Amino acid sequence: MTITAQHIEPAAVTPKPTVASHARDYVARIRGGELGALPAVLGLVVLCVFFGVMRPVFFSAGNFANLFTQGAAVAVIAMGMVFVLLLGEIDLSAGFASGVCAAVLAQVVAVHGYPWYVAVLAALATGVVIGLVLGFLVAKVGIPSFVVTLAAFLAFQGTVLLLIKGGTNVSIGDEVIIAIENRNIPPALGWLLVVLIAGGYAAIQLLSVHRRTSRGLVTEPLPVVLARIGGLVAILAGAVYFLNLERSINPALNSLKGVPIVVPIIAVLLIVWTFVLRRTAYGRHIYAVGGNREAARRAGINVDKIRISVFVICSFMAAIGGIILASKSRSVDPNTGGSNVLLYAVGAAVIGGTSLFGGKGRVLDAVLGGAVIAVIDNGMGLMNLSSGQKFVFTGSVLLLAAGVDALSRKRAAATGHR
Amino acid sequence: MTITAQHIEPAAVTPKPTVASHARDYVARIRGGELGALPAVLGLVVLCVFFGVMRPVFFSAGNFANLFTQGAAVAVIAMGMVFVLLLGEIDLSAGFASGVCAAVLAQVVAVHGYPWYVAVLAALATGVVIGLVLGFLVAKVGIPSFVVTLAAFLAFQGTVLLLIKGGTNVSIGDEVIIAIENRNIPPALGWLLVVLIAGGYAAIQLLSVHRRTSRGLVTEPLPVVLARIGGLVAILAGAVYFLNLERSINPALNSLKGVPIVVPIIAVLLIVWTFVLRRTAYGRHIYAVGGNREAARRAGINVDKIRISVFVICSFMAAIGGIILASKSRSVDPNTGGSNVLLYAVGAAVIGGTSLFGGKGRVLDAVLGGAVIAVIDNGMGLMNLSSGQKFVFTGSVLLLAAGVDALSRKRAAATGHR
Amino acid sequence: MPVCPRSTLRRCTVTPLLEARGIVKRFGPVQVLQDVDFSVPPGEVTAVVGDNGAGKSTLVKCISGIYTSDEGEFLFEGKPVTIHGPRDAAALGIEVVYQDLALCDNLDIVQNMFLGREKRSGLVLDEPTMEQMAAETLAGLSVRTVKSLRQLVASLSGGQRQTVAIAKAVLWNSKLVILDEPTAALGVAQTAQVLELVRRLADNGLAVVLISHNMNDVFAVSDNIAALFLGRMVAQVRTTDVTHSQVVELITAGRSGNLGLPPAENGAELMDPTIPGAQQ
Amino acid sequence: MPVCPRSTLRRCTVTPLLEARGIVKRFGPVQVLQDVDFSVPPGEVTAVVGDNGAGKSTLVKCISGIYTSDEGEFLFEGKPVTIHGPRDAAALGIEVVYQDLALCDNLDIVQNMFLGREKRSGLVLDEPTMEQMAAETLAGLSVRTVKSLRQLVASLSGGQRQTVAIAKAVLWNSKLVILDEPTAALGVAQTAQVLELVRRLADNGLAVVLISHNMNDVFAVSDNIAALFLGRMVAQVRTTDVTHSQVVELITAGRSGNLGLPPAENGAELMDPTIPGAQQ
Amino acid sequence: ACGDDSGSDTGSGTDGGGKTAKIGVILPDSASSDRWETADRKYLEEAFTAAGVQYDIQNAQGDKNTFQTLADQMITNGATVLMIVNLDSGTGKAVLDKAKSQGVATIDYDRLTLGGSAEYYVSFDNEAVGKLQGEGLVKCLTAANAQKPVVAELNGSQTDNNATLFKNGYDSILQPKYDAGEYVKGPDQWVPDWDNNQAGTLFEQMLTQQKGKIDGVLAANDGLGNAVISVLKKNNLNGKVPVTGQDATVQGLQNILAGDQCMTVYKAIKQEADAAADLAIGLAKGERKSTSQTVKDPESGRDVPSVLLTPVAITKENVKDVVADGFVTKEELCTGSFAAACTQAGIS
Ligand SMILES: Nc1ncnc2c1ncn2[C@@H]1O[C@H](COP(=O)(O)OP(=O)(O)OP(=O)(O)O)[C@@H](O)[C@H]1O
Ligand SMILES: Nc1ncnc2c1ncn2[C@@H]1O[C@H](COP(=O)(O)OP(=O)(O)OP(=O)(O)O)[C@@H](O)[C@H]1O
Ligand SMILES: [Mg+2]
Ligand SMILES: [Mg+2]
Repeated sequence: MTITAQHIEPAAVTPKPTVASHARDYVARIRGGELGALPAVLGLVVLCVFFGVMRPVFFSAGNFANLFTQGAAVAVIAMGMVFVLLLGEIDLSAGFASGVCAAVLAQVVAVHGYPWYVAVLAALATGVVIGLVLGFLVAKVGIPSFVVTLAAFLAFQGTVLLLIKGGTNVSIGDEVIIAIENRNIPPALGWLLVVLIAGGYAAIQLLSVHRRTSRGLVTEPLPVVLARIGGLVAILAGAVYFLNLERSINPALNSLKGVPIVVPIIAVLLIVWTFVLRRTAYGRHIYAVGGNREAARRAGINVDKIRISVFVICSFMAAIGGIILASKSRSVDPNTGGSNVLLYAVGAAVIGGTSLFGGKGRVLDAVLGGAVIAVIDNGMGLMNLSSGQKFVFTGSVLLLAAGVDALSRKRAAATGHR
Repeated sequence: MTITAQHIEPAAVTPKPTVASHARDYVARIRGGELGALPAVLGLVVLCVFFGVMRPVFFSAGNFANLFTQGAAVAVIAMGMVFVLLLGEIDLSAGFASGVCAAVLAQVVAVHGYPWYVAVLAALATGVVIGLVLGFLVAKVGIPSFVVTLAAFLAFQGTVLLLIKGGTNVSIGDEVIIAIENRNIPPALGWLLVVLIAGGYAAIQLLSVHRRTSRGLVTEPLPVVLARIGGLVAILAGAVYFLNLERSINPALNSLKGVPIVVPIIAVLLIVWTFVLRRTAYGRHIYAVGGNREAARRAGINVDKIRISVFVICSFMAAIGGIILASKSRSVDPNTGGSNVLLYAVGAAVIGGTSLFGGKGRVLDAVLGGAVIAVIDNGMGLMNLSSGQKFVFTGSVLLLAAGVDALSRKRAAATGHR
Repeated sequence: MPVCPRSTLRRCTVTPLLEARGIVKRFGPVQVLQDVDFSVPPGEVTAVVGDNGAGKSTLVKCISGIYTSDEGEFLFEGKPVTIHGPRDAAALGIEVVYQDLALCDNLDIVQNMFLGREKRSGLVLDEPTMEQMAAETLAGLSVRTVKSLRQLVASLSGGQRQTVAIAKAVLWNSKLVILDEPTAALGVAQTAQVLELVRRLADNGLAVVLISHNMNDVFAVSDNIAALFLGRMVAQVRTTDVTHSQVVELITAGRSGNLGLPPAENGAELMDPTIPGAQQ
Repeated sequence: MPVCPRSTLRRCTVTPLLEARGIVKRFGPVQVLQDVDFSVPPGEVTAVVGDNGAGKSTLVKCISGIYTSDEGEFLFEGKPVTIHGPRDAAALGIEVVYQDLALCDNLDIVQNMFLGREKRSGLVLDEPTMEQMAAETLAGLSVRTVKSLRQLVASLSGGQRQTVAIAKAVLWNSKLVILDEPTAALGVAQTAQVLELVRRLADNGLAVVLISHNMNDVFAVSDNIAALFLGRMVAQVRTTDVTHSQVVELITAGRSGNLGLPPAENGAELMDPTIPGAQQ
Repeated sequence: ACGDDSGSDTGSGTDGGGKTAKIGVILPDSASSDRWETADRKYLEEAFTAAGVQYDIQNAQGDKNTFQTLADQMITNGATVLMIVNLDSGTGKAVLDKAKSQGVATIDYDRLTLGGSAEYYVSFDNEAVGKLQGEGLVKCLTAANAQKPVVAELNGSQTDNNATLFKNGYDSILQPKYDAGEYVKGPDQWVPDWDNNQAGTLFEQMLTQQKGKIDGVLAANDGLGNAVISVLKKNNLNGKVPVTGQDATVQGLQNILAGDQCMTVYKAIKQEADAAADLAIGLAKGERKSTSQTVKDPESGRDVPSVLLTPVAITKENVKDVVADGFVTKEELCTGSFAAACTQAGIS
């Protein structure tokens, strides 16, 4: 029984918005500071133009494909990191967790010679177990996540060293694992994927409009929805077209074209996690716990379970990241997942717009931020700079990209928005 | 005019507490979860006992002195980090900022041959400038501190490389700078310091009791205050006595006794910053901004200025840390301030009890947390473990120390406290 | 059959829906609730009154499991229950509007209203249904200034926030609804609507606990009144048996002797007018 | 001499301490304040009334510089001023108790009360003086359940928090005190004390702005009443010239034609009873 | 515009699929040793410039990911010859294979990529380096007339395969002595990331643990050696406990001149760089030069055409050779208090 069912008044709906009113509202929102992904995309465009002008080769098909394979691992780990950050927690160990999982992979596939799927499963399982332990320590024992994962950061570093005896490195020969980062899908399959993804998106969008309209709820005007679908199709088709170009320097020797296998993997992960965050009760609860843990608790949400689960997701994604790293370098060594991987992953999420204080962020942020970092890394590699200059330059460019974002968001604060 | 001056009622004072009621309250508070520094101290004791049992040499006078010189740099950087953390910000660049300052020091004193005080001033000034830039970018431009300092982390890494041309090691020969970590103060001076610090503390405490009593305000019972003073005297005297023991391996060859010079430096920094945080309006405002930035703004606090200032303090302390690092290894190299320095510094602050979300923390936390980390590092160095084992072990011990803290604080949450 | 905590309760023979016995709550050295007995009959509005800091909200939080009480026990429908958290309370059919509201600022109105009990179709959230239900409930509470149900609650006015919190609590099938100062931030029309809602809930057989500082509201809707004074329950009486001024006396002095109520169990001590000052 | 915004104001010849002219405030596409005129005479209590979400708190925040208004201007003591933030407001002598209180939960009562204006002796904070002054002020506001002035405000009850916020605002030498629903969470005695304080402040020559949903309080202490309706200022009248029901009508319908008040400038549109529903 | 210091940046206009000869070089890091940035880069640049080929020298800063990105980018940028100092064989192999598949010629510089496909391998023998260190320490201990000396070992980063090779080298000298009871094996630890600061702490703890009874230290390079010497100085033991090193850095040589360090290993990097540059320039011009030596890849069994150079042990007596070689200059070395020692050591 809904107590209030008695006094139903006409549902509180706004007048049906038109395309014009929608556009007006959109401009007002932009001017009011609700920018969404705009600044990150803008920063990305600026960076691309900059590098493209400095080094025309930046815009070659080969380099475009490189961008994906170079940025894949960080983007995947960053996607998992978003979940942890959404709760206002942090996982410093994600980098080396990917190292541990990669080491397990290497042990199983290279040292013990099991087939690749056993190894992949073992690596993923390792990730889940790591996440469970971290989550338990944070949620149940109550140690701050920074300390738990700092300890794990150290411990995992050691674990990799112990797993890969004495600090040699283990080569991975398995063709399937190597393919992830080093092979491409046939051009035709690439086009099929475009059709599938774009079609699915269009179906979901149109269905939702239909369901809302039939209930008399406010919907976006149809042309706006169609425009959005069109935009997605254009981006996907453009990317696939570009990736399907021949990019071998020496085509006679070795033809190289098609979408790198890792791209559809990232796309699937992005879609799945976006779905989980935006369309399931579990995702809603993550936002709630991140926004106001006490309110979530009072609403009957099992806060501990949510907290543990995000660490599991993060470590699971780290495991996938580890597999990608192993695939990329065809080997695993004690430094896999080390050095900048962690900071880049957190940085990717934060640059994309995820808050370190919880409650705000999207999986797409991680991918966009990961793209920013990949472009900087990639472009920087095209310049002839000394290490020192390169570090300084990378830092400055990163700052610049974030500055664009910050300055455009500053209006938001001025107008009372967050 | 105080509007309410008209209806003065007898000030709302609690009945004068006695020693017994005080003790009762203390026990109730402890059981209710207000533990203060207790868990960190407890963790420290447990660690010391553990290492002392495993390696009896851990308790030698020489090792005791080592603890101070080994942990000094991290503790100093952590002290500065506390200020940044108090605002809920983070400074990932503090480690390499100390490297940059150390490189400046090395340039000025070793390469250009200026006297030590010029070099030290230059290093400190560099720290201040770094802090100003970081603070400006965070507070005025509005880029999240994680991103700003991640960019700075990269840029400073490059700056060190550029300053120390291409990655050589610059030896530091200046005796004054080397003395900081490598020489001791005469035993008599050590005792004088004990008298000065204990005397000052006693004077301030008793004066405060006197002033409050004379106004009819609640005070702690005198015996409690005296006990606290006595406790401090005992700790100081014990430490100085121990450090004044002969600890040379070959006393005939080379007498080695007295408090290492870096210890009074840390003591002074600890006292000054504690004073600033607890006894000045500026310190109060830091807590206010960290606790509720909007409330602080509405109370008329210049939030931007506070935010910039903490970055200045943090980088300034990083500069001191850099000087200590340079003094310790008598040289500066591109890795100075790198590897674990940053994570250890943040970890020290957090282990001590400083919150990453702002508003909660003390400078003493940094020193206690720094001590925990120094003890782990020191004790671990006495064990003959492989790198892998050592990493794993360090991580586990860190977790254990934090676990003691967390479990004892868990009661607090259960009883409704924070 | 439960013991009758206050002999003056008329309907004592009816099993109270919720009964609290000897509840004690301490925060470290501070004792906030001392030996509180309290009973909530079904189908009635029980008002809890008391001065600022008397312990009303603490009592509510003990009932809903936000705090665990240090001593004492709760009976729900005559059976002893232990409530370890809000989820246990919700499982028993207890809904609470807290004084400090506890909304997630980063979620919108609909998301907040259905938090923890989202409607789904299959795995997926059923947004249209939730939005429709939310709109209906809010319309019934005279909220007319909310621009959009998809507005973040962070941008709502004080009264709008409060309405959302109330709407959230009454959306569900519950047996006991506790409202901690629900009308504090509400306008005239909205207050009237909420009081009407409270009355209607009780008339539908639910037990309602209403905390309020507004004596007019208390007398307008409540069936019986429980008065807290410095953490002690000094009286629980039928509303019709007392006057405004007697209740105010109970709130401010802990007793109202002329009514013929026996002094509270610890009345002698509590009545000492110097105690409040000394306890400050 | 300022223009007299509403011809019905008796004391119009006195320069208002604060005058707002044509204030407009938008949040993105949402217009919350539309062309608001408002004047606050010194030595009087000006009540601001309006439905939930009418824009009262937004108006206050525009005055105190929390928000910058998109259009319009403020005159203070007859001179145009721009207020860029709370510090500017404080410098002019404006003190505000916000509806959402804005206390630092990690600081104790005394620290909160003196936040931003700490008493010092030399460099050092003068804690004893502050503690004493805080104790005196709180005692004057009938707060008797606070255990210690060194308690963190996080652990205070709703009413105690509100009292701290009020005490904080009246500690200082100011010319204008704005209180946004100051008595919402207060008990009977505390409410009476605060109303008395409000009256005394005005009698001491200060200008006081009081926002309240409680008509009894409004009529008890205010000298004139300003009514907001859906972001428009529909009337500012002398309290003695209107009745309860007229004010309630102003709040809920935007006009009260039988009083003889001219309809608000945009009254024709505002009075359309279908608009509120349509604007939801 | 971006502060190019290589002066060889004309390639950006002519990136049409490797028609212009262009050589890409990836150095491993700048933390483990000074040599990459101070010596190798300099000598390679000199050689390439002299030959008039385009080049691009980058440093991976110890990061595998960066390493691969750099390789990708060099190939994209049109390099026809790729010369790498691998961080590990796995990444190295990945890079070499990818380059080969694109028709880019490759050289293993300093470190052999196991199972790799490089055209040439140019290096010093790392185990030989270790051996020199071991022999040097033995010589110094003998000179100090130490009886049953306790020897502490401070190895490089356990994650660096070269550190393992060095260790193999010096352990092959020291282990027999331990086994024979001539020497006593003291603490033996790895230094994470070759970090000098951590090395200092580690050695201080070794000294504490041994209650000061350490008579010789095998430090894997000059940086670690200097960290050890710092601790020794604090305890006034410097000069009394022999310490080894590697790389002949200014700091190491100064420590040798001061008598605090017993020896270092000088790898005539110029020779190595010149040899490698020569091969690379040849490849870039389409010639395949022949080498006198080969090294057998233990993994694939392939005989890799190689140029192997011999390291030299440097003690106080032959410091002057390093200066004469132009590896360090007198100005760098003989600053301040070292001027006298320089003269004494015959450096003019
Ligand atoms: N976590 C806590 N720690 C210490 N004291 C607390 C804590 N929470 C509440 N108190 C104290 O307990 C007393 C009762 O608080 P409570 O919130 O129950 O009062 P209340 O009756 O709801 O008052 P109000 O009418 O102002 O809302 C107050 O004096 C308050 O200061
Ligand atoms: N930051 C914001 N973004 C969007 N809308 C806002 C924002 N702040 C306030 N509003 C809207 O402005 C309107 C006025 O809010 P305001 O807080 O001024 O109301 P109020 O008159 O104080 O109401 P109450 O009596 O409930 O406190 C409300 O409808 C609210 O939803
Ligand atoms: Mg309450
Ligand atoms: Mg309001």
